[in-house]
Amino acid sequence: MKKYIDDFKVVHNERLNHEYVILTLQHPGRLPAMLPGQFVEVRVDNAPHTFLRRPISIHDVDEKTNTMKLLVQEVGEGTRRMGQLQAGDTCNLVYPLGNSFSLPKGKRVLLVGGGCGIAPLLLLGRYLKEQGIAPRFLLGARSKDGLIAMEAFRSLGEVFTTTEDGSEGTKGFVIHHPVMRTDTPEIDQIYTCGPEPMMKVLAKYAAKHGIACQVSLENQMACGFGACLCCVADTRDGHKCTCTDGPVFDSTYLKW
Amino acid sequence: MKKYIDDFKVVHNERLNHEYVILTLQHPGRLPAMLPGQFVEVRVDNAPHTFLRRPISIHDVDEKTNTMKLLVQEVGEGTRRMGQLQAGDTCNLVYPLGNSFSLPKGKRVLLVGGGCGIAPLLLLGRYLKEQGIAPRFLLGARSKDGLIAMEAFRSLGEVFTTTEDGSEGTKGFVIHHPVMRTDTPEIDQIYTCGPEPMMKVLAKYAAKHGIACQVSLENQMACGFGACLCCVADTRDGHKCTCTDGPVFDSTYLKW
Amino acid sequence: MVDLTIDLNGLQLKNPVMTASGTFGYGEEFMDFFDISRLGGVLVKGTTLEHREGNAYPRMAETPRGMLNAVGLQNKGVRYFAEHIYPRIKDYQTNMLVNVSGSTIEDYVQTAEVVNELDKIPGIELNISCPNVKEGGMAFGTSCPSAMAVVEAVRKVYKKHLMVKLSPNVTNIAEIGAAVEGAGADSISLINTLLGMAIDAKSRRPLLSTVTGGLSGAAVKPVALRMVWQVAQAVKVPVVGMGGIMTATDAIEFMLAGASAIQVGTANFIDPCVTAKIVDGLENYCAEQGVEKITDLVGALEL
Amino acid sequence: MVDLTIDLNGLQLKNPVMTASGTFGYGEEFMDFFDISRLGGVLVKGTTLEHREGNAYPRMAETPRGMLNAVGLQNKGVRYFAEHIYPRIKDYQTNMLVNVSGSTIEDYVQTAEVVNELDKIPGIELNISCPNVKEGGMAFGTSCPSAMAVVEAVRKVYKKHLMVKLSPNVTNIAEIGAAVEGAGADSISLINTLLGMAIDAKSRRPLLSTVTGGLSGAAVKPVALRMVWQVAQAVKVPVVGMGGIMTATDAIEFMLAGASAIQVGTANFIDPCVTAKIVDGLENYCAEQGVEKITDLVGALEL
Ligand SMILES: Cc1cc2nc3c(=O)[nH]c(=O)nc-3n(C[C@H](O)[C@H](O)[C@H](O)COP(=O)(O)OP(=O)(O)OC[C@H]3O[C@@H](n4cnc5c(N)ncnc54)[C@H](O)[C@@H]3O)c2cc1C
Ligand SMILES: Cc1cc2nc3c(=O)[nH]c(=O)nc-3n(C[C@H](O)[C@H](O)[C@H](O)COP(=O)(O)OP(=O)(O)OC[C@H]3O[C@@H](n4cnc5c(N)ncnc54)[C@H](O)[C@@H]3O)c2cc1C
Ligand SMILES: Cc1cc2nc3c(=O)[nH]c(=O)nc-3n(C[C@H](O)[C@H](O)[C@H](O)COP(=O)(O)O)c2cc1C
Ligand SMILES: Cc1cc2nc3c(=O)[nH]c(=O)nc-3n(C[C@H](O)[C@H](O)[C@H](O)COP(=O)(O)O)c2cc1C
Ligand code: FES
Ligand code: FES
Repeated sequence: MKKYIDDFKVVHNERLNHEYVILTLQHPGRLPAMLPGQFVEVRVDNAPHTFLRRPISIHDVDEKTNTMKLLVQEVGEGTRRMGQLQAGDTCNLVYPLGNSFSLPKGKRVLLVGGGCGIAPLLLLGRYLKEQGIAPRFLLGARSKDGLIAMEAFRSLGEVFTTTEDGSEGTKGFVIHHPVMRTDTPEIDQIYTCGPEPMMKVLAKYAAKHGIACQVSLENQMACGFGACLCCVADTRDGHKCTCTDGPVFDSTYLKW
Repeated sequence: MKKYIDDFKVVHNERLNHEYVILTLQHPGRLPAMLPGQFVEVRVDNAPHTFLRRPISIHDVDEKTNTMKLLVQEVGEGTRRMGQLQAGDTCNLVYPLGNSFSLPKGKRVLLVGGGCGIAPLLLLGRYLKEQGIAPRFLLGARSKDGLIAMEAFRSLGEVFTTTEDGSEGTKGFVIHHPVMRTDTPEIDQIYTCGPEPMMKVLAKYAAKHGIACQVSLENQMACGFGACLCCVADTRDGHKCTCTDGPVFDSTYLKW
Repeated sequence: MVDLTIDLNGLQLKNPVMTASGTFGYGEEFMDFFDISRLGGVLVKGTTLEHREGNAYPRMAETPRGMLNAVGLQNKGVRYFAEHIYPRIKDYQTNMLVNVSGSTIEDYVQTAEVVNELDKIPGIELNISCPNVKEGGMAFGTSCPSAMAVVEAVRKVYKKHLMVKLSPNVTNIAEIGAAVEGAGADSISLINTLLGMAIDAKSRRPLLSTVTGGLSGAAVKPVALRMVWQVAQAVKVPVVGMGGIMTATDAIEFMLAGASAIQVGTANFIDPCVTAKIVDGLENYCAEQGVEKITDLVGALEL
Repeated sequence: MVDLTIDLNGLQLKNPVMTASGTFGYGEEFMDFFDISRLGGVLVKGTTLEHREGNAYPRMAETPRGMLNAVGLQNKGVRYFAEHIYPRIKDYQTNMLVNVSGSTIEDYVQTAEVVNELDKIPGIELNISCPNVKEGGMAFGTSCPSAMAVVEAVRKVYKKHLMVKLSPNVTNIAEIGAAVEGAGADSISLINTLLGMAIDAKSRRPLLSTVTGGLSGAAVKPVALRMVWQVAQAVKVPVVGMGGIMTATDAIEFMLAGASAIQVGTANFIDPCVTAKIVDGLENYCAEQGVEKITDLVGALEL
């Protein structure tokens, strides 16, 4: 897919809570096609400690308004600066980057996310729905406050939740949710993005139950488009770049 | 004089033209005494290319409101960032730094400034007036647009101007102004701050006419308070720090 | 019209702007962003005799206006390059130079021999300065005898432009520059990365799998500029300067210090179009300053 | 309560935070900002046998998250120090250490002899690494024999704590560290500044009167950390780490890499209270991480 570098206009900054915002960014012209699972590299301006761009998943896309959404968790200076962007500001992106989630093996899909890893699952859900596949979401967080952007997910399909403290949904980790705790889970395909330990548990679970599983990895990226070879994941074919061969990998392809 | 480090509140940013602003900064408590010719070291936040603080002269002081004014010329990233500060923002200063202009040798004083070098002359003028000495200002610029903050100077005393293109005042450099072009200039003391070539011409002129002359120097400063020894000027006593022994020097003390 | 062309000891560049090895892939990754035929040259990825997997993850850590990398010369080996990649890139309208690395002199020689047969590759850059491999690499570039040995050996088999890339992790860079010139280098490029390290205070672990890695980016510019200046004074062959070049102004500083051409590395990650902007910026600078030929800037520092 | 004390091979520090020579004057300049008795130690300005005017103006240039200086050891000489400055500072409630420099071994020896007589000065830091002087300085610190020669000579006449400060401008820092340990150093501090250069593209002139100068500040941290780690593994005497420390987290990284204490230089210019904040930050980190004695952090990097 052709890659671009453009100044987007921030048209909205929706603050979800003290650590999450959703930025709506408008393309100056016509937004090119983008696939679920792809990401952008954000140039962070006015940030003395942020030298490189920051990779952020494409959370949602609206072709009618030529906008895309980014769901950003503020963890350091770069993401905090993004959280401070205001309508009217400019945001320079390199995009769209990476491969994408691919069509499911079967109609019964479960999209499992934790933390900011829920970001790419919204666009994926929308895409699946357009393909006539009803997405079901399983979203986990430490507590109720961490379950964000729920309405958007609910508008696309069924949403299950878990919280570690039990303040909402099932108490525990995503793996403890009833939808997974049967001997014959009604799942053909898992898509997951979130903390690595969570994804590893899911990959193991999927393997055990013969479920297909696509995971979206994070990695330390310097470029995001295949130029630096910094971002490798260990696969059955050796080192592969998370930014070009990924971020989405079949879980069985990874040396986990 | 005791030095401080404090967060000031920006209460006003007056834009004079495309390259000059006057910032009004309010002390969180009671502003300590500050002398004309002293300067502050401004910490520039959110500026990737600005590692060190930036020295800026104290332009004016208002003890009643515990505010000081800085006249800033935008020449690079640091000063441009200062020019973007808005009411409500915070600005961290180390202050007050440097020695100060000292009392004149005689009552007939002329305060000569060019560019952002006019900045310390306003506070000096106010100070002299309080001492019963009528300040006369001679301010030079490339053209009319460069003659800024004139009303403030006029409120304190007589103001002469020169512009290189003749668009206001006498055409030429400050040295070409009639007040200086007599055989017996009615000047006992020159105070000057501005481009070094200008100050050197004035120092020579002063020497020729037996006029006392205090010059305020700029220099590359890393600290501003005597810790790094980077900012030396060549004096009759060897290298002296512009930030502690200066910025104000008697022109005859310098090896010019 | 400003004349931006450079004759790099026989290698003709349409302008002094090249891309640094390991930061520009094989050029293909940048085609979407701009026309790479606008460049004076492209240094392709570090290439070794055999396939190398490179180091384990994590390989990158950000530092104050710089980054550390520990890629460790991941590549598919020179024969794969010759068979599969060369055909794809050989007709790019710029100088495609191969950056050659090895663990032994024999490795370097054999790799260079393979590249020597590739018609459209006008030169190699001998990387005797990679800090990210256990054997060879930087070790060759940190003493005069070993630097000379590898350059002499490759010189015997390699007939086209031989650029030698120096390590900055040395006491006396001018000495090494003079040694490789004596051993037959056609030009000298520098700097490779400075050996550095980063630690995560919370987990108390190194941020790179290899503990130490190579520092690049804006942070290293002052050191790079100094070394380019020192080497340019010590040798007669042209010098290619790099290390922290982010803008056209940076590039001009390197040329004033004595570089005949420059390479841009880390900056490509932040702005994939940066090299095209630098070409424009050089032209504008020359036009503004009344410089007719950019070669007039080389070593034009006024002391 | 966290135990922040450090026994630096006999030199008792109330905490590991010291200030780097040439960046903290004689401590007096900071008294308005905070109580310097909170510090583990203060390294006073580089001191030489005779009065030195230092280099011509300009002496400073800002670089990406760093700065170059070319002060060149301006000071009034050790006898002036002993007579006029020592009486003013001798009763500060912290370790006041004198940073000693020279052009010849004899200079170093004589300077150390004078300082040896000053009761309240518990040690010196031998600066064999100043890049900003024409003779001596860095030259001593860039080869093992010369480094050993100066340390051995000073060791003979200097009876108290002898810290030796290394230059980072070398191929093999571990080797030099081991050499000065063998020659009698009680502790080893590093890094001094990296040799760098800056140019004004417009005027085509160097930004420093000396053309090259010493690079310090955040930009050098990765290189400094790597060198501290390498030296800490090569020697048994305690290592004092510095180079780009701006925060308590940076300081902890140096301790994890093997530094028993740290020095803060350039950061003092940006925040004159930074060292007090680092002391607080070390204490908080230890409290949060359940570290009872800060010495537990020294070399605690997990590989
Ligand atoms: C393909 C991809 C997609 C991503 N999508 C999103 C998203 O949609 N929303 C979102 O909020 N975040 C996303 N991230 C993570 C995001 O890139 C990091 O949080 C961000 O780079 C941190 O930058 P910072 O300057 O705020 O923090 P820093 O100050 O750089 O670091 C703060 C903390 O985050 C860690 N960190 C820094 N960079 C990364 C990284 N690349 N991967 C993992 N940890 C890192 C650091 O080790 C440190 O502990 C994604 C990452 C990748 C690789
Ligand atoms: C004692 C003192 C008082 C000053 N008072 C004022 C004032 O009241 N108002 C005002 O606008 N400016 C004043 N200055 C100048 C001001 O400090 C510089 O313009 C500022 O540091 C430039 O920072 P920057 O980041 O905007 O530019 P940079 O990007 O750092 O530099 C832009 C250009 O300015 C030059 N420059 C940078 N720093 C200095 C410096 N310290 N001295 C001279 N040239 C420099 C650079 O060489 C470059 O050409 C004063 C300087 C000193 C030493
Ligand atoms: C990710 C990365 C990979 C690199 N790989 C190589 C390499 O394979 N061969 C080589 O000679 N230099 C390599 N380098 C060094 C660069 O070519 C260059 O010398 C260095 O980065 C300094 O330039 P810069 O500051 O502009 O990046 C690499 C640098 C980076 C950042
Ligand atoms: C302005 C300045 C002056 C210095 N003078 C000396 C000196 O006299 N003696 C010395 O050993 N080191 C001197 N140094 C080096 C520092 O002590 C320190 O080693 C170096 O700056 C790295 O630490 P930093 O990055 O925290 O500044 C000086 C550094 C600066 C910036
Ligand atoms: S981040 Fe550069 S190759 Fe993936
Ligand atoms: S600026 Fe540091 S001593 Fe003057």
